[in-house]
Amino acid sequence: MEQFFEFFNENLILIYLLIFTIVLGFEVISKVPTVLHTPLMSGANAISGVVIIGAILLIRQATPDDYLTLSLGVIAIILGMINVVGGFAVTDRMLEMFKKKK
Amino acid sequence: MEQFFEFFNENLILIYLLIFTIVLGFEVISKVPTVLHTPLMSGANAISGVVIIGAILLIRQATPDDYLTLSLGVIAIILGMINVVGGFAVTDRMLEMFKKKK
Amino acid sequence: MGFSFIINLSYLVGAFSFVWGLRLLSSPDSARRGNIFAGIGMGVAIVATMIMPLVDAANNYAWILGGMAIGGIIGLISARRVQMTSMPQMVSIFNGLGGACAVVLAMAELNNYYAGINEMSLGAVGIALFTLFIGGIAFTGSLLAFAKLEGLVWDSTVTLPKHNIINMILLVVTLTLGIYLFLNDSLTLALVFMALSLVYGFSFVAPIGGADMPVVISLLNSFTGLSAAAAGLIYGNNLMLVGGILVGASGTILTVLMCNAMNRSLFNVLIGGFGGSAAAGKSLDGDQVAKSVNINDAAIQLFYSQSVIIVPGYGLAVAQAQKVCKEVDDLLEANGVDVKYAIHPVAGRMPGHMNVLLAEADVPYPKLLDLEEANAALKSTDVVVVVGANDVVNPSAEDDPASPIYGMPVLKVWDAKTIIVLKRSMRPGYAGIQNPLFFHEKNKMLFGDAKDSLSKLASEIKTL
Amino acid sequence: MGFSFIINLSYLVGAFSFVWGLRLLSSPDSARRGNIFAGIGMGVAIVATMIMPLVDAANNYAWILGGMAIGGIIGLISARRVQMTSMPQMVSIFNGLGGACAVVLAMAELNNYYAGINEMSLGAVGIALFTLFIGGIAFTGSLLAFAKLEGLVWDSTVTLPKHNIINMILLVVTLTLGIYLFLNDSLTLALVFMALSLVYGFSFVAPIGGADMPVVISLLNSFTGLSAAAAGLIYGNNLMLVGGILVGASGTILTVLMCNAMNRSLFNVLIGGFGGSAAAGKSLDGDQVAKSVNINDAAIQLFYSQSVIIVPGYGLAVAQAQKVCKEVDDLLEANGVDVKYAIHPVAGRMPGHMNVLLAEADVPYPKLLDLEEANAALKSTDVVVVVGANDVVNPSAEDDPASPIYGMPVLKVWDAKTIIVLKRSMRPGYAGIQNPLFFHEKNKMLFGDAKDSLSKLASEIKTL
Amino acid sequence: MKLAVFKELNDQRVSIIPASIPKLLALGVEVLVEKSAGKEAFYDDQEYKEVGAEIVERSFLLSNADVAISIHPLAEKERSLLSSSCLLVAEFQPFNQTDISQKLKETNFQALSLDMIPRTTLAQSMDVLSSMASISGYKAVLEAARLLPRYFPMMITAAGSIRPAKVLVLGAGVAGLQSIATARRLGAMVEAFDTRSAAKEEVKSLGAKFIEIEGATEDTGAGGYAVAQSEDFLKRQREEVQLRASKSDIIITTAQVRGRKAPLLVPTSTVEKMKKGSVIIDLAASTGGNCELTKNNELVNHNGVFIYGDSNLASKMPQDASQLYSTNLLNFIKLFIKEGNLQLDLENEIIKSALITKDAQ
Amino acid sequence: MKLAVFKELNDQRVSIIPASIPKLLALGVEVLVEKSAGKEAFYDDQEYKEVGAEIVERSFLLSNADVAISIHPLAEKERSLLSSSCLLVAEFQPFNQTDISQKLKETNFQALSLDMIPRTTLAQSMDVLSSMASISGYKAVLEAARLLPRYFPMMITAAGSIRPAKVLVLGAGVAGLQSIATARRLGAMVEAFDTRSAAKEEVKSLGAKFIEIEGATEDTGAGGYAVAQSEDFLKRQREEVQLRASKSDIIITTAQVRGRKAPLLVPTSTVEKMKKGSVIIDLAASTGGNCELTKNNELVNHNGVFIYGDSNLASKMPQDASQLYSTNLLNFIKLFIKEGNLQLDLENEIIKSALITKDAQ
Ligand SMILES: NC(=O)c1ccc[n+]([C@@H]2O[C@H](COP(=O)([O-])OP(=O)(O)OC[C@H]3O[C@@H](n4cnc5c(N)ncnc54)[C@H](OP(=O)(O)O)[C@@H]3O)[C@@H](O)[C@H]2O)c1
Ligand SMILES: NC(=O)c1ccc[n+]([C@@H]2O[C@H](COP(=O)([O-])OP(=O)(O)OC[C@H]3O[C@@H](n4cnc5c(N)ncnc54)[C@H](OP(=O)(O)O)[C@@H]3O)[C@@H](O)[C@H]2O)c1
Ligand SMILES: NC(=O)c1ccc[n+]([C@@H]2O[C@H](COP(=O)([O-])OP(=O)(O)OC[C@H]3O[C@@H](n4cnc5c(N)ncnc54)[C@H](O)[C@@H]3O)[C@@H](O)[C@H]2O)c1
Ligand SMILES: NC(=O)c1ccc[n+]([C@@H]2O[C@H](COP(=O)([O-])OP(=O)(O)OC[C@H]3O[C@@H](n4cnc5c(N)ncnc54)[C@H](O)[C@@H]3O)[C@@H](O)[C@H]2O)c1
Repeated sequence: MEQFFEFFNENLILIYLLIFTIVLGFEVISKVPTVLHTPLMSGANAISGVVIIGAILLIRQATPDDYLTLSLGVIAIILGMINVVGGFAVTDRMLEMFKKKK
Repeated sequence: MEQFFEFFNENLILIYLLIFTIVLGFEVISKVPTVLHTPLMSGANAISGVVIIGAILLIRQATPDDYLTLSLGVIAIILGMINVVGGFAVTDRMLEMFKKKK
Repeated sequence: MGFSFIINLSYLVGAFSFVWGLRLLSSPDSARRGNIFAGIGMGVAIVATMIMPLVDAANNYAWILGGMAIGGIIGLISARRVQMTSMPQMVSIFNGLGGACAVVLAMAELNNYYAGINEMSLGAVGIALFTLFIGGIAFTGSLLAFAKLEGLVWDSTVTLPKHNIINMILLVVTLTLGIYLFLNDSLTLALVFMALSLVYGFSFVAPIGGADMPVVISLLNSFTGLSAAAAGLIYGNNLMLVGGILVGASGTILTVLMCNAMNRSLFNVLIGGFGGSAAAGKSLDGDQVAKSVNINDAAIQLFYSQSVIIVPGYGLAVAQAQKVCKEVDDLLEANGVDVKYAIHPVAGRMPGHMNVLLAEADVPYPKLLDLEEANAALKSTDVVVVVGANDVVNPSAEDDPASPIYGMPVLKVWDAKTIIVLKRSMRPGYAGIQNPLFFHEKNKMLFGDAKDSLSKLASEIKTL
Repeated sequence: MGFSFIINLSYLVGAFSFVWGLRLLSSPDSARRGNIFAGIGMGVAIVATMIMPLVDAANNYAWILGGMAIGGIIGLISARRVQMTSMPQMVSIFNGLGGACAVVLAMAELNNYYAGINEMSLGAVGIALFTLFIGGIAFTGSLLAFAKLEGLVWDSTVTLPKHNIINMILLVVTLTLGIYLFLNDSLTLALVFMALSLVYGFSFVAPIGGADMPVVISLLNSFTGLSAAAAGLIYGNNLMLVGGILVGASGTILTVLMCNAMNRSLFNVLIGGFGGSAAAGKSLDGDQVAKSVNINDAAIQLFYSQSVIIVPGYGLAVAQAQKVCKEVDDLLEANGVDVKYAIHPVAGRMPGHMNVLLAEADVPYPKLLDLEEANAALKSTDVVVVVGANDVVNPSAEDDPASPIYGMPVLKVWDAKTIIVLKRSMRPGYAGIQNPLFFHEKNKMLFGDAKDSLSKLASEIKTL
Repeated sequence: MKLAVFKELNDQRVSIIPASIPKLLALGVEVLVEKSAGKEAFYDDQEYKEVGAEIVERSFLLSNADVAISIHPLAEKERSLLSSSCLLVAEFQPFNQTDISQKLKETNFQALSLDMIPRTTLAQSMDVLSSMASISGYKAVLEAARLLPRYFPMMITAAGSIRPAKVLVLGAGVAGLQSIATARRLGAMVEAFDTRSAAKEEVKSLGAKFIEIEGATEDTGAGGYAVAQSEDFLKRQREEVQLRASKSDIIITTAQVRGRKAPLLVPTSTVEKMKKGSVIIDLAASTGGNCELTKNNELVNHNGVFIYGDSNLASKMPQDASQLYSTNLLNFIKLFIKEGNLQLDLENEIIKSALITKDAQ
Repeated sequence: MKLAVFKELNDQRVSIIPASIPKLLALGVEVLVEKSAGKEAFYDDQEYKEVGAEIVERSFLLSNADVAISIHPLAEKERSLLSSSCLLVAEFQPFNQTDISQKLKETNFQALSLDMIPRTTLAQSMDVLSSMASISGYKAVLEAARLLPRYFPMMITAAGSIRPAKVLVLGAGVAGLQSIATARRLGAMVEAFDTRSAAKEEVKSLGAKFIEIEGATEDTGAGGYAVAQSEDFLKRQREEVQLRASKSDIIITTAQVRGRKAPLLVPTSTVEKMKKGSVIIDLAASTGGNCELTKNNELVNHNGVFIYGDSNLASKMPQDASQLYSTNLLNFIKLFIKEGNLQLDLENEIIKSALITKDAQ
């Protein structure tokens, strides 16, 4: 318990930030028209590709002869990159439909 | 400049928090129907009465014979309390109108 | 550790309640809950501040509780007593007091610092000065806004010639002094700085028209928020910081929204001058003034009433607004409002003109009241909406023997609780005579093409 | 100091761009900008991560750039190639890969930890296990969702008897293992834990109906977000944390919204079972299936088309939907869509029935096309909306000599690009014969009372 | 005081209906009604009796009336039978019967002409011209629809498509406006024209199309009435009308100018441009007609185009027409009969206008 | 092959209008049209000639026709002048003229009866009953509005308020529905009744009120036609109608049962309960009328209530009526004239129904 209290008190601002981020996540989406559900899902999915940053860090910190880590890292990078690039690109294609006429 | 960088790097999460708070402030309000403008203004005003916390801290930290600080503090508390209590009460009265019929 | 956890948690709860409360406040259904939610959060935060452990603190609880009791009672009573119509004034004065509170705090801290009681970093001094400045503007500005709304001052008397230039100079002088104070300590000069800020707040609001006051109050409200946030920085208090910033941000965006709703830009409002005339109305005999109402107030009045009577006139026909009119009717009926139509025999330009129109819009016959039925029903009607009618609702026909229509039976719309007249201007109707109804105390004008106004009303009602 | 400021600032910009991008994404006008905005933020963040100073780092840029190039190209090409109709599948698979990425990362970190290469706090181990679990579910769940949407698997074949109970047991086993791993180090068990998570993800999605897949994808998307956030905690990376949490929160709320739009609860969807039948349609001759369309897809199709032809029939009259129909027309016209009405000579139940109705709704005469004009115009029409008509749009009249109406001229709505039929059921019309149009590949059914459907369409179009 | 209600000789209407009698009696007068005065308007003598009127022979009326009420003025011969103190109330049409007030004054009668009530807002409840014009306008369309061998509304049917009838309304006064409204109701496409500038807005307020012809003369002092137009303008108007007429199925003309012959808007050449089976209803027939071929109260068939002139169509809807007339009259009578006595207040704007036997004139 | 278009003797319509001639010629036939056949429907002989028809005398027609086309059947005397190979096309009404097919068969004629075309979706483009009934329904309202001494729409005017007319429509077939639509357009309040259960929805689909009377008999095998009702039901119906009638200004009756006398829905007692000036239009007049007092093609005034019976109102709108009729006929003729030859395909559902001189019968 004490540990938890300590963690809480020490990371107070981070916790504020997390809670506010959650509220913001809710708030931003809560009034979206149904037609945008799919593109929005797709856009959010692309953002979740931010996990690729972890993969970059993993490789950068790996020793150059740690081939296991490096290979895992590269796989992670490939997967993450597909998610990021594909995600944004596919969202963009979906949203092309929304171009205002004239 | 260095000072600023230092401040920035040290208070990074606080800055995230502030920026997210600002975005949240925008976001929460941005789709409000015009009929709610006045009650919302009033509610926000009541929240700005949070400054009273400063007044409490001022008095609590003052030495008991520092009458100047104490008086200033009491004035601040009175002003702040009017803002808080009056603010919430008046907002509530305005919002009574919105009670759904039946 | 555990106790400070509780304090921190309380603050977190407070901050969250502010955010969530504001969120709830922005939808009519949940607004009241939101207000209560934020209020409870505030209460939790105040209690937490009272009991939080402070090293070497004298606490002085008696002073605090005394002050809180006095302030609380004053706040509660004035909130209870205020007339519904004076709400904006009340908000303004409350806001001013919040600003004043920040000013007092900052001054006290600075004083303690100059007196050597406290220590303050350079940043903290700067922040205190900022608090002083912005809180001061919020304070006096709000007071003047209050006075204007209460009709205690005339717009003209508080405006100096070349007021905007004077304001600019005042601002520059004040800010220069602020920078000087940032670098040099001086209690006297700090007091002067405070005084200048207060004067500037006054002078800033002075040229802005009375009708624009709500916008100004909203802006000053966000100033108070910022000053609270700044004070939060001084005290290293997260809740003040977050709450203040939140109010600062939402107040700013709200100000912009209010300007948009009036079809003006914020700049336009603040530069003032012509702002005053926007809703001042046109005068009859040079002294009477017709009040105008904006779409959202009209919508809310209609939506929350029990019974509405619509009085169509030639203007409805000209605007071809019959279908939108029916739409508004349907929307209101869907919310349980009883809507009827009062048809004056000579409304329009041919016998049965209104009947033709309303039949086109499929208004069922039983909703139509003729003159006698209508005059009986009007007495117990909450809101009358006069849509492009004029002569047929002219009270001169009743009470002004000199009027060319004296003796003609008219629709006594003034028997209803409130009247809203939709027309484009103050121009007279077919008979070419002035209509004192427009200046009736119960009446508000909704200027604009009837079709336009009604469709705006419809979309507004849909948001409720 | 200055350099790390730039890195920090880049991350801040990245985080802000995610928030703001999502915000822009939630309104049709700005959605595209929002996506680009978030994409740029992501780019900035990736570059910052590449160049940020790391103590003792080997960097291994070649590996990184190589991986990025491969992934980028695959992503880009598949995004380009995918058919418009297969978008949801694509999103699903992308999302699965994101989850897989998180799984790989967590596994690598755990491996390094178990191998003694890295140090990890107990909390970090817990977080890595969480990442493994939730990322694993997102991975396999998304793959199965993809397969279901592509029609690669039948709903029934992937459901075991008592599937929900099996799922429950699997979940408990996995979680228990997770807790054990939290307290005891074991690479083998960690791999088993990963495998179990992957199996659970598969099994979790298995019983859910094909039509509910979008909801599931959205939920899995928020899982991926959470796993990214958890990975962010491992690496102490603010941006991953904030971005992941943001996606987690908005994904969750989006999932709920999607369920609401389908008039179902999330629980209901996840328990699955009957979900599959919701949009399966009714079959003719036991094998043909009529596709149904939901209101928002119909609205968007209409809104973004160039030309629309409305075919009114007896159902329009029965529903008395003529005025709402005109409202939809007006809304579309206001957006530059060309709207016409195709009047079949025998539509309705008396000669000129449709004329009477449309005149009542004030549809101008020039908007009405008779049979010949309509059949000419239909060829270049984007969307045909058949409102309660049936016999008059029956292709049997053209191509089925056995049909009792063979030889009657009908409206060839199938010449248009897409067809939407509004009616309440699959019941036949006056002539009492089946209508193959409903099973036409271009056709979608919008079931429900015509007035109801049209007014829902109208409100949906207004939000666009 | 005895109020005498005469039976109309060439009109189905009656000036006072039973429902108005009690309100008249409340003014302190006796009401004598001629036998079967209301018969053709579907008001029986019995109904009159029930509400307190006395049913009498015409001769009795003539010799006893203090106020003689009728729609059409009594003939000179009958007038001579009245006591000269008798107040005459009827539509004397002094603008068309220019010698009437002279004649009446010679015989010392006082006469209130209903058609001289000013067209002001205040007087509208007494304005028989408005109520009757409104009926005429409505009836004109029904008459046209009856004569037209075609449908009014558009019909897309299995036996082919019928395009909507086109109606052209010339003169958008009260009658014209009501025609517009009625024709639109029946599904026709309507265009209208008038010289008064206010008419444009009024026509549009009924959803019809207004035809613009530049250069109309207007006189705001004419009390809302139109004034005569220059020959040049009328020529241009006729050209424009001809253009529209050839595309129209129905023309309804109502254009009148007070105290003058009705303007000629549809010459024979225009009629000849019209399609076979088309119909012209001329409500200005009594003042000469807006169509050259109009014969008052007659149906003319000119090469397959029907021209029907009738300025008194209201009499074809006698029940409602009488009801409205009676209410108008009642409102008017209240102005000058107070507590059983005649009180002709010459200061009153309405009385002043209606009294066509003032000394000044 | 010569197609003969006869002039109608007691009808303003014509069976074929000039616009249809080219399409007939395209079928490979010659078209002979009787002199001034279309005159009363506003189609001149000149127009027929221009599109390629031959204008001839009736006697010439009789001796040369291969297909004799008319709306009303030719009289027996004239029929005898035709060659017996001539195909007769007209409305023979075999359900009412029960001996007609016998007589025709005796003289070896083949005859297609237009009123026997089935009421199916496919046949609708040939269904003259529908097009004519639709016109009758429309005209019935116009006729009623002309006869009614009151306004249809509600009017709140300075001379008092006029309540909207109430219209009761009995029988909501094609004619009834069109009456409902037209009366509603004019601003009346409309209620309707029919025995067919589908009629309820149909009436409501036009925005009118449907009167519910329980217990109607229905026969889905009757091809959409109503069947005779039990005496008990008819009694209850009459009671309900009486109740409504006393509040109605107008009753339009269209109730017919194939092959029987029209049901009696409005007995004299009901008429006597109605207000003075009310109007009854009886479109079932030719089969005896739905109203007891109906006289076919006559206007009866019963105590101030007008009863007008006319089953052939379509002929009062001859131009459009002929156009629709002609299109229907053209569509029908295409069924059995192919490349200039007569091809009576007895397998065809429509021909089979319309051919009243089949051997089987
Ligand atoms: N019923 C008849 O038979 C008949 C015939 C002839 C004359 N009149 C006379 O007409 C008058 C009728 O009275 P009323 O009250 O119906 O009409 P009114 O007194 O003429 O007033 C109509 C009002 O509508 C307003 N208006 C015009 N267009 C508008 C638009 N597009 N949107 C909003 N407002 C619009 C005008 O004010 P703004 O310009 O400021 O917008 C005007 O003041 C009476 O005086 C009556 O005597 C009646
Ligand atoms: N024009 C005439 O003179 C006339 C006269 C008599 C008969 N007919 C015949 O009527 C037919 C007309 O064709 P049509 O296409 O207009 O009509 P239809 O073929 O009768 O089809 C009407 C369709 O509307 C749907 N519907 C009914 N109520 C509805 C509601 N409230 N909301 C949505 N849909 C509703 C029904 O399907 P659900 O039940 O599934 O909703 C029905 O399939 C032809 O067969 C024609 O021959 C015409
Ligand atoms: N105050 C009231 O309440 C009231 C009531 C009824 C009518 N009015 C007014 O009285 C006036 C007369 O109405 P009315 O119906 O008795 O008019 P009217 O019968 O005298 O004339 C009919 C119409 O013909 C038009 N006209 C004349 N010459 C024409 C020409 N050459 N071409 C085309 N049109 C021509 C006139 O402008 C008028 O609109 C109108 O202004 C009307 O608004 C006022
Ligand atoms: N398939 C098609 O395209 C098509 C076209 C036109 C008509 N129809 C159908 O043909 C049928 C007959 O139509 P119609 O207009 O020729 O009918 P009709 O002239 O034979 O009869 C008129 C109406 O009177 C009604 N009626 C009979 N007895 C009654 C009673 N006692 N009380 C009240 N009402 C009574 C009938 O139900 C009918 O609706 C209808 O079902 C109609 O829908 C079909």
